[in-house]
Amino acid sequence: MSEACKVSAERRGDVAILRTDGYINNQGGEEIAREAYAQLESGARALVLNLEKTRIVNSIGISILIEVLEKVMDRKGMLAFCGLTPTIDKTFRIMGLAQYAEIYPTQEDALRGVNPQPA
Amino acid sequence: MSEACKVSAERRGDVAILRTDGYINNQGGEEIAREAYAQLESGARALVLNLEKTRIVNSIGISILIEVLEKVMDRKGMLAFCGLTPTIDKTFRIMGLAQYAEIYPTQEDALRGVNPQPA
Amino acid sequence: MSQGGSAPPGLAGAREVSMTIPVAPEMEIVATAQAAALGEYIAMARDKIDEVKLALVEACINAFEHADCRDEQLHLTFRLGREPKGREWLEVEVLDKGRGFDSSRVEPPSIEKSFAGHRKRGWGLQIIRSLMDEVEITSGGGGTRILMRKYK
Amino acid sequence: MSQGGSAPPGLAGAREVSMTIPVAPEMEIVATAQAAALGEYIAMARDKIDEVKLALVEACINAFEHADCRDEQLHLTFRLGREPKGREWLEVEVLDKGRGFDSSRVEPPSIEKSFAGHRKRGWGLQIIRSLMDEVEITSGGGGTRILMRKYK
Ligand SMILES: Nc1ncnc2c1ncn2[C@@H]1O[C@H](COP(=O)(O)OP(=O)(O)O)[C@@H](O)[C@H]1O
Ligand SMILES: Nc1ncnc2c1ncn2[C@@H]1O[C@H](COP(=O)(O)OP(=O)(O)O)[C@@H](O)[C@H]1O
Repeated sequence: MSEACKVSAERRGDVAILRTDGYINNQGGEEIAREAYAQLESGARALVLNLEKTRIVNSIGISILIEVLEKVMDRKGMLAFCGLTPTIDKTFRIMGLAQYAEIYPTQEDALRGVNPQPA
Repeated sequence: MSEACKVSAERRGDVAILRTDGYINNQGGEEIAREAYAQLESGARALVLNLEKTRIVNSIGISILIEVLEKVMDRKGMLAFCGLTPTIDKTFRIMGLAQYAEIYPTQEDALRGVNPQPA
Repeated sequence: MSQGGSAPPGLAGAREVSMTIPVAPEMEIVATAQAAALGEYIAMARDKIDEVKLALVEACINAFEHADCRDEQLHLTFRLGREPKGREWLEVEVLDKGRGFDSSRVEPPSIEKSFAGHRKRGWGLQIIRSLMDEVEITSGGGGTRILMRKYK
Repeated sequence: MSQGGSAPPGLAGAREVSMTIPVAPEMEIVATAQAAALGEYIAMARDKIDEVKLALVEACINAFEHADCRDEQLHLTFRLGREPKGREWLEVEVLDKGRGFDSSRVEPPSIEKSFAGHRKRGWGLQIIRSLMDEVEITSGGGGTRILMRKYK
């Protein structure tokens, strides 16, 4: 199915950038969680979730993102989102995700946000 | 309605370039015909129809394009199409339009086609 | 709700599209194509269309997950209308012939409760109510009907 | 035609979406959104989806123009299936409860006839037959049913 979510990861020091492409439903959320946990296990301190290529999500998918957020907070790490459509942004705010994770317009902004000292 | 076809025209000497944007149904076809006839009246010898921004047509719209083609042929003029999607291209060939009007990939090709001598 | 009074003559009943989708994974995405097409038909802004699509996805997956539909189908109706001398709207009705539920007894979710408990879910109705301008839920033994409207 | 035998268990009847659209201008475009969504669902190539969309447009406008539908509606059914051990397909059925016609008596069009005569029309069925892989037309006093199939 064309909407199945693909997740790719890139590591820059202790920051992991996860890029999604497609529908974030339960499978999409689990795909993201799997990759996020692998990155945390291998020492990532901050996760940047770039949702630029995702135009639709559902609340099951987002609930899995809340689990990821919780795990990151348990480890005193950071989670930042970027590339949200206005509707996904609004939905994250409705759910209060924006109080615990930062939301940035672009990936560059997000990287600066999780990594304030010059790289 | 978002699909309503817009037609814009540009004149280069005795060649008129008509660009469509949207659905070529009866209204869209009539819009094109109106502009095409105005160009012929004011001395255009060749018409280039750039359909780059049209993703869907119907047979009523195309039947109006056949009328335009007929009028152009009556005046010993030329009609060239460019920017067709593979499906619109196929449909024009099914209808035999391709035997009487040239079909080019790009506008540049079409302009060269109707204007073989250096401009 | 009434049809917009401004439909041209000869278009009586012309502003309603109904469809039936199977209870199956990702069929909610297929349904959103219809919402988008009708939103575009009235030239609704893209972000508003996206909001309708997301609300529709939530209504569909609720029925898929919770309703246990006897007919294994979801019945959708899309209506276009206009307030008297007012704004145009797109209305989406999602009807399932499932077990029904009492929406007044659904506890509102919060992210803090999500963190504390193991249940991160429970956001669907909240999202629907926040993204749409008007929402009406009717539920009982015959099933559930969610009627939601977005103004252009 | 039978449902593809390869649908996962629990998806019985899961591969059919039906919809009703009003007889009204540009509703054929709204209908194509559904064909596209289902084509994408089985990852059909974009050009093939475009061909299904154009054939569907032609079937719809034929019914709008010629059928004089009693119920002022068009009934569409989209089916996904697979040949035994074979290719997947998308099938579109367009049903009108109109006056019907005898498709065997429709004269094939040609561009030369178009030039000669004043009638440039008459291309719809030809386009449908050329763009789809299989086409079946059943028509009578009860209306017209066009069943068309495209392989992935
Ligand atoms: N169509 C439906 N049929 C039956 N029960 C429903 C339906 N929609 C919602 N519910 C009930 O309302 C509850 C809250 O729904 P919702 O806010 O969407 O959250 P979630 O689906 O994540 O539980 C569900 O857990 C379910 O018990
Ligand atoms: N759904 C229909 N109901 C009644 N008559 C139809 C229908 N579809 C096609 N026809 C008849 O078949 C003829 C040929 O149709 P078509 O090839 O689409 O060309 P056109 O619509 O341009 O005439 C029509 O002119 C009409 O008489």
